[in-house]
Amino acid sequence: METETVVFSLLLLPFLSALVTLLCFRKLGNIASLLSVATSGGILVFSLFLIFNGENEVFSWQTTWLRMSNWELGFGFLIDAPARLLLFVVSFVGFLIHIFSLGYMADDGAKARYFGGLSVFMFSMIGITIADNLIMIFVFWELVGFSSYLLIAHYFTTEEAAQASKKAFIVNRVGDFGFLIGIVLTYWTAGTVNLVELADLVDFDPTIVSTVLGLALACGFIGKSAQFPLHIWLPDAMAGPTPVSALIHAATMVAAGIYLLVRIDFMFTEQVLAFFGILGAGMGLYAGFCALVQRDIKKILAYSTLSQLGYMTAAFGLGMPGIALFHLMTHAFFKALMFLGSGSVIHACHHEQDIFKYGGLRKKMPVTALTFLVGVLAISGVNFLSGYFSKDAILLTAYNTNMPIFLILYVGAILTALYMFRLYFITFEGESRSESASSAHENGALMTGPLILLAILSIFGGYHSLFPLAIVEPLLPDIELVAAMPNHMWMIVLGTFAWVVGGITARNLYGRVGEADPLEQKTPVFFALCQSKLFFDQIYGFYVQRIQDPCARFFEVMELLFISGLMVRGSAGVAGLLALIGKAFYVGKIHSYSFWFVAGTIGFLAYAAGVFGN
Amino acid sequence: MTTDQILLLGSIAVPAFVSIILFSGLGRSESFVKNLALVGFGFPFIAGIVLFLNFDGSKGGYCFEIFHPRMGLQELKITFHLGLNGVSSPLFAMAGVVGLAAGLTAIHSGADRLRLFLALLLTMQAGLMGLFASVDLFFYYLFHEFALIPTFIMIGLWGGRDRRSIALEITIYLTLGALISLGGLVALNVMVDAEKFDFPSLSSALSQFALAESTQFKIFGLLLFGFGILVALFPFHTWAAKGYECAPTSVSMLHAGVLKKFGLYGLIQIAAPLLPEGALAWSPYLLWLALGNIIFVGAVAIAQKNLKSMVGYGSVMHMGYCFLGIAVCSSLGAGSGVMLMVAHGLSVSLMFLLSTYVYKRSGTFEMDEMGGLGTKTPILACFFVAASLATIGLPGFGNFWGEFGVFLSLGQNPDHHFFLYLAALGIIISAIFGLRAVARIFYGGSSDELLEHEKKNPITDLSFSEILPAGVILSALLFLGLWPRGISDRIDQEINSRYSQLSSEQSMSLPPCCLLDKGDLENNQSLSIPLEKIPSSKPSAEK
Amino acid sequence: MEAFLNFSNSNIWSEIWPEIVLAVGAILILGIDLFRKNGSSSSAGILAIILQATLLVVHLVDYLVWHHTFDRDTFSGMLQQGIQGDVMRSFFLLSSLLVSILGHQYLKGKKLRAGEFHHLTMLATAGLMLLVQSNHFLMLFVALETVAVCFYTLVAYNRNSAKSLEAGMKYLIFGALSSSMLLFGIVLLYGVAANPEVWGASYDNFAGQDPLGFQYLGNLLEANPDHLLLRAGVVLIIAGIAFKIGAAPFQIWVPDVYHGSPMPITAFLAVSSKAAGFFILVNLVNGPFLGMADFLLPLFGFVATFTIFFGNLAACAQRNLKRMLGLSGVAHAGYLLVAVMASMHFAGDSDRAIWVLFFYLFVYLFASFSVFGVMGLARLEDDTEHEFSHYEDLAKKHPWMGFVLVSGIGSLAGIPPFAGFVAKLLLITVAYQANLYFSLAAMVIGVAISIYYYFGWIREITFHPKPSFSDEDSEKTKDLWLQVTQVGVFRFCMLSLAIISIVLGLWQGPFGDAF
Amino acid sequence: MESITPQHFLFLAFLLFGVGFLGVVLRRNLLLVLMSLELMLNGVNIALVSFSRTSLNLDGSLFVFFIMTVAAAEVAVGLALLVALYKKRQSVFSEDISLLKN
Amino acid sequence: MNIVDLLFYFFATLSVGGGVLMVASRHPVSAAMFMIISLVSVAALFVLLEAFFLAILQVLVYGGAVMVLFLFIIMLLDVGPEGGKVSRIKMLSGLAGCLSVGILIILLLQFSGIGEASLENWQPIQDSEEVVGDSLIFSTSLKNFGYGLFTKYMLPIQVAGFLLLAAMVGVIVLSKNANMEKEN
Repeated sequence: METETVVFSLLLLPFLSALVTLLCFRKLGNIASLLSVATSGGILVFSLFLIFNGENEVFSWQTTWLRMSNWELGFGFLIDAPARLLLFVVSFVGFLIHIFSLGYMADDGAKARYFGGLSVFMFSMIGITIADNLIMIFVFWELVGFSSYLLIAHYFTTEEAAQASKKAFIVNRVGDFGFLIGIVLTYWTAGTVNLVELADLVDFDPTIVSTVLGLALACGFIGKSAQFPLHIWLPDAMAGPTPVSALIHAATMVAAGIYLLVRIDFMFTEQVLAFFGILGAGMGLYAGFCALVQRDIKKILAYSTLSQLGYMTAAFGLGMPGIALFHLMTHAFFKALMFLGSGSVIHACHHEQDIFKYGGLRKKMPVTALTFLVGVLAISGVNFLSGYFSKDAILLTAYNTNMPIFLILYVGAILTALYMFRLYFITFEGESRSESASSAHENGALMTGPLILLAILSIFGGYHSLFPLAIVEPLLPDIELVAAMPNHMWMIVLGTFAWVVGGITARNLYGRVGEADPLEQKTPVFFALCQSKLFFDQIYGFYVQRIQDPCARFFEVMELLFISGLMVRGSAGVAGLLALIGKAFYVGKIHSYSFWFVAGTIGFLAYAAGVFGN
Repeated sequence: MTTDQILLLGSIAVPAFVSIILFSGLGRSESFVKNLALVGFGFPFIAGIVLFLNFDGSKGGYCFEIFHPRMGLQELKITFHLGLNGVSSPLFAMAGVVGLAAGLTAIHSGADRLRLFLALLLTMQAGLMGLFASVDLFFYYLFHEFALIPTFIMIGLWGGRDRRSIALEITIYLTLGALISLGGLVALNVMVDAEKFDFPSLSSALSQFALAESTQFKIFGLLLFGFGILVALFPFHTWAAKGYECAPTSVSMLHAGVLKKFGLYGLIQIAAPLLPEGALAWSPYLLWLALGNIIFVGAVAIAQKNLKSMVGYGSVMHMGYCFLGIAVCSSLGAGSGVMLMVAHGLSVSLMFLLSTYVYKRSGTFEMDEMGGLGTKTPILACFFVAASLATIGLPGFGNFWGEFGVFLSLGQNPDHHFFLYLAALGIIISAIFGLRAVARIFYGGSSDELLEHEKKNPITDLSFSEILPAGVILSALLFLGLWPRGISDRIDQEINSRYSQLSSEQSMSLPPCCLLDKGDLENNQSLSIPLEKIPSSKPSAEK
Repeated sequence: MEAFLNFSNSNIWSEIWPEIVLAVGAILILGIDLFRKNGSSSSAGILAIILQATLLVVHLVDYLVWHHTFDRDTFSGMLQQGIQGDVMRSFFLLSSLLVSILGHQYLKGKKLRAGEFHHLTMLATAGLMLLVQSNHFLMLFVALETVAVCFYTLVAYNRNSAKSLEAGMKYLIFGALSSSMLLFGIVLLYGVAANPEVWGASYDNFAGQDPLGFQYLGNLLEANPDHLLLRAGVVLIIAGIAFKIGAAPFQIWVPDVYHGSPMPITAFLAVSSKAAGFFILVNLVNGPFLGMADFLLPLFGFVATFTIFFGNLAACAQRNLKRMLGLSGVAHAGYLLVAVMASMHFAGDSDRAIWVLFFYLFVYLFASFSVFGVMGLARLEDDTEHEFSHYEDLAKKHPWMGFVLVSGIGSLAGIPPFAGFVAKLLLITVAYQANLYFSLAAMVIGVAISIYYYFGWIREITFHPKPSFSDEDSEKTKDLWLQVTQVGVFRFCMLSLAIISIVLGLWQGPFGDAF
Repeated sequence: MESITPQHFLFLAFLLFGVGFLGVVLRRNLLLVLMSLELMLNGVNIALVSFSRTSLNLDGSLFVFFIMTVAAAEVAVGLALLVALYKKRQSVFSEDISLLKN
Repeated sequence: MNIVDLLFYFFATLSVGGGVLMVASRHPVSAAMFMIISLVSVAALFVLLEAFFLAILQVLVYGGAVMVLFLFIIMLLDVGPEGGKVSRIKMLSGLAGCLSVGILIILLLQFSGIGEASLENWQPIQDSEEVVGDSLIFSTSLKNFGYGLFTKYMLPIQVAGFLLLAAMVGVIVLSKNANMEKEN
């Protein structure tokens, strides 16, 4: 098989699936869901073919998509090492989540729309992965945003989902605004947006890159990966179905921001990288505090995602893109696992999402509880689980290169353990605190199967040598760098200390809780501060309600008053007034009319006499 | 005469002829009228598509030319000259597509005095096809007027609230615009000593005796403001939203979608290439005005609560991008402007069509009185979401390429970067009002008013006759979005030759990669000259 | 005696045969009318129509087929004849034919005597024809006054109506006032021309010249463009003509007189009288006054601008349609003045602008007669009080009337398919060529304003007055309109006017390349 | 005629013309307005005759002949109109004859 | 100052004075009388200018025909003096009229001072001279007058005939009894 045929099939398969679903199976949800799952299976097959067929070589293929004046845009593919990694993550996790969705969405009324949306997502995500130029990435970037919009709005009859979907799209657009400008500036400074050519060009003339350019390009990443200050959309996006959260808002799409950074890492100057370091570390800490006080199981996971994305960003900022990708991969496993676990819980508890309404689920849902615990341990960095390797690599790098960032990240690590164990204890331990929790029971194999698979990956995913070389190739250089760093032992101690402290504190605090949050009772001020999320939602609300909408109304008033009013109506009014004056001359009396003749004659004669200066 | 020429002439003559038949009152039965009208709208559609596909731009210039020197005022060197070139053929096809959709909508609209309505609409269609097919500038203007005047009558007869006063206001406003642009065209006619009053003759005459810069400045100014009023350039845009809100759907579709492109077409195809120095001199002012369209009108669109006026303001807002494309005075900007014109014509007419569908179901255009329609009318919701996203420039729809190209062209000149930053804000603004509308109409729960309305009028999803026009337009939009080369190659060929004068002045700011051979990059060791020393005058076009 | 013979030989009466036929015909009609004491006077009308139609055809054949196109002086310099004069002659013949047709319809409705009406119309037309050919101020004055005296009576022809009489009175007083101004102007020119030395004008070769003839005065003015007395004479003459064409500030009489006159006479005034005024003006400014072009242009510019704005703005506020048409006619006079200015600018190649003026006048003729013709069909209590509301939904009730009326209004407004658009286009072109940018701008704004009232009228005619969903009681209002279906000739004429308006808009034929 | 120059006559003509104009403007009685118009024409006549005399050119004098004819005709029509109007309106004052107005 | 000058000033004063009084007089009959005075003095001025034929015509046409016609009509209509009290508005408009016409007259008079006429002596009339070409020589004799009218001004004189015809027809139209027409 020709490689480009495979690539095209890979790209078009989900697109066609979505199209067919839209056109034919709108009312036939079951067929649509099966089609979609089959599609994701197909994607997995094609992806694996691509990963293993290429003999670790870079595959690229190109055709002209658009030619306008001196701007020529290629439609092309670039399948190199990072692309293979992401392709694996996307297709594998995607496949599992498709299967999970079969169970989770079994009795949903709009299955066709849901699975169609998933197919659109797969299409655009694969597009980002294999695109070979920035404009193409931007195209799929926007399409990913669109599918995210579509899936968040799945339960569009609820006000929450309607608002959340809108918010997600618009906030992403704000990021894209910068990204777009970045692309335009890149084009006019470098003359190309093709990644390979760009890399060569930067290599040849490093003065092309500049801080401003880097920051502009980074805007796209900030929006999509929900980094400060555009992080507000992600928690709200949890209004969508849980598998969607797992796939899009945890494992793949938000990680695409990191992937973008990795793809264009040659475009960033030292300053930009430093900025990323601080940005990521801050995000890790901030999201940790926010997660600590959430009651909604999905929101906790969402903030945890934010925090882990912060780690990846920090890793990238510290100059270790491989490590960032590594964490991306492991995070995809355990975060998808936990989201799916939470989905399983939610599904079992009749869409109850408040963790304080759960309790004691371990006995009722043993598989879910166990796999969830694996996820918790992995993310907390328990030794020799997948999260341990990637996270400790980040911490070690920070420890050796940048102490302040390390300190922030380390506090974040303790917090991670704390809130993850909090989630586990409140949900699965103790007594059932509500009707729905007490009547919960384990879900079917369609849902537990992916959980188990992901749990296994979460345990062993950190051993990069277990993976085929074709997948983990991009990680190796940086992993070797980290392996060569000093202070390994010290880091093991510190890491262990972090998760142990977090776990024990959580056990003490949350081991036996009622309907109320014990932290709120003990330190109300701290709790309130965390709950406020540093007032970002309020600031955005304030912006929309007090700045944007009044501004729009102000412009509308200006339009009515000055343009439509003063300019148009005003000139019409002046004309009307003059018309009335003109009309008023017609009084019908001969002697008043004769004044016109006198005046005219005087005027003419005066003109002849040169009174007007001719 | 070849088949293609017959198609070209027929696309004007058939609707005109059908409209005369309808005016004259032949044939009583309603089905006869409807079928005849369908023929009248179908022929331009087919002609548009066929000619679009048959168009061969490799020779450059005009194809399918029909020339008749004795028709027209000899005195003013006016001749009857039809033909299509790379810029007009996509627009011509677009006019056919939108015309068919508008025609289908009108045929099924159930308006009273349907015969008259269809006759007027067909007159408009004939004018629109003629407009883009004219090579002669006078006939270009004349056809525009043929399309414009039925608009006033149709707004006056079948419009919504305040139709009489709005019809009057629009008429005066647009007549002023048309007169000013006529003044500009006359100035061109008088000042240029050309053999004929069409673009090729004018440009060959100008290439020998160029006009003085001050003259160019004046004439371009006349054309700019005349056309600007017709295209709703800020601050002359107030008629647009008001008029579209009031006009019957098919009229809004044809006017906002196609007729409004008249002015932009004139600026891109005629004014800027013929008066390059004038265009350059006006460019700074035009940039600001276009920004006014994008930011100011965009903000006004956010504040709208009425769906149709929101769509109206939105369409005005997007016109700003086309103006930006013109203002940058480069072939990239102009070409992207044309692409955006085509896509915008399709998307905005789709939006008007869909908002009327919404109105039919909800009985109101007030967005606060809707909500939750998505569960009741999923197909409509699907179309509406697609149309909104197309309007706000989502990739996959044609609008994206146009907008992106305009942004790209703004990046070319560092002086324009400021405008790039502000203009790009438009993608956020349009997302805000577009998605807000979707959320208000289709998401959430139904409002009390809607429930009340539903009791009397049960809400049904789109019927086949409603899907058909929307589907035609949407598929055209998708075609543009997925395969932009389909039109960009034609536009590019034509625009590049037209804008050669303008772009030669700007080759200085070409990016380094365009100045380098790709081969040099690969073995960059052999390249010893520093970048700065590469002569900047090396043209980029010779690829 | 020899000199007498010389003079007599130069008086080739056959050169003015159309005028003679008209005058003799007028007397004939009067005579027939005298002998038919109480019979219906329609025979006079029919005779007049046939006579004028025949005359028009013969005249057209005469100058189009036999090509008397060279310019020649006749009647010892009283007249100058040529192609332009011939075109204007056919213009006046056509116009008076249409007045007779309209008048025929009108007089039957009003039960007024027809003989005198047609007599006066034909005399006035003969006078107008001589007027535009005159090459001598005395001839000009006498012809002008003949026309004026005919018009005084015609305006007041409906003597049962106080309004008509009042209009006649106003027209008479202002007409006399303006003609005395014109006269004074002529006298001042004569005074200087007859004896330049006395008045300090430099011209030596004046012996044997005719001091009232255009040629001599042209030379004199060219030699003395700064002479104050001459300037005073020129502006007074222009003031007198400005009255005729209704140019500001001598426009004030227009709406009142239009308002009170019988409908056919309103049309006659609007078309023929104005056209004659313009033709004289063009003749003067391109003949004797050409030397003063630099002096006159600013004055004309001001007058044109003022006229355009006054006419259009005042027309906006009118509810009475006859008054509105009068004021819009004022505005048209302003546009035409721009053409006159353009013709002065071309100095030497003024024909272009003059032909544009002709075309405009012809278009104006067709349009005005369409409008006034249909208006004359309204069966109102008081036929001077036409209001917008009387025209509600006319197009639906009587499609052909609506069509004729809309084509007329459209042509006046300058909407494309109609000839008015081409006329305005040509006007804009010549104005641009003559660099009259300021007047051009005024014209454009004026046209835009004029859309307000023209379109307002069209709106009444075509747009259904009530919202389409509640159309009851449209039959309640009484139909004001005569059923003129049986009057085939009238309907035919009206429809052909409308069709000519459209055809001229699309194909200008000889006008397109005649110049 | 030694010290009387053509200017004197012109001066007189202007005065008469002006006085006539004054009558047209001031008087409300239409009869008097008509008379004033005659006065204006008389002013013109004086100027004409004096011009004719100073230049020894007969055209001016002939012109006077025509002016008189026209004046007589105008007066005849004007008075007939006035009488007809008087029958309708019972007045010859201009403020009473103002049906035609806005 | 010789007698001719004196006569000129006398008649000039009389004609202008008559005019002013005519305009100012309240009763139409007295106005007509003043008018006659003015017209006759104009005739006298014609005599001074040696245009005897025109002087006679002036008296016949104006004094004889026109003014008699006026008087007839005044009597027929029995028009009284202009009505009643002078309101403030009338005063104001009268004042404005006087003012504006005053300006007009002043402006006009300015023109009469133009050129500094160089004519010292009035050229004598040469009655005997033959008519040559298009230019007619000023003459006191009727012969030249008639000659001019019937050669050069043949066409205008015919037109003037039609003008009188039109006026006649007009007067007939306007003064016919309205009711009679109705019967027809």
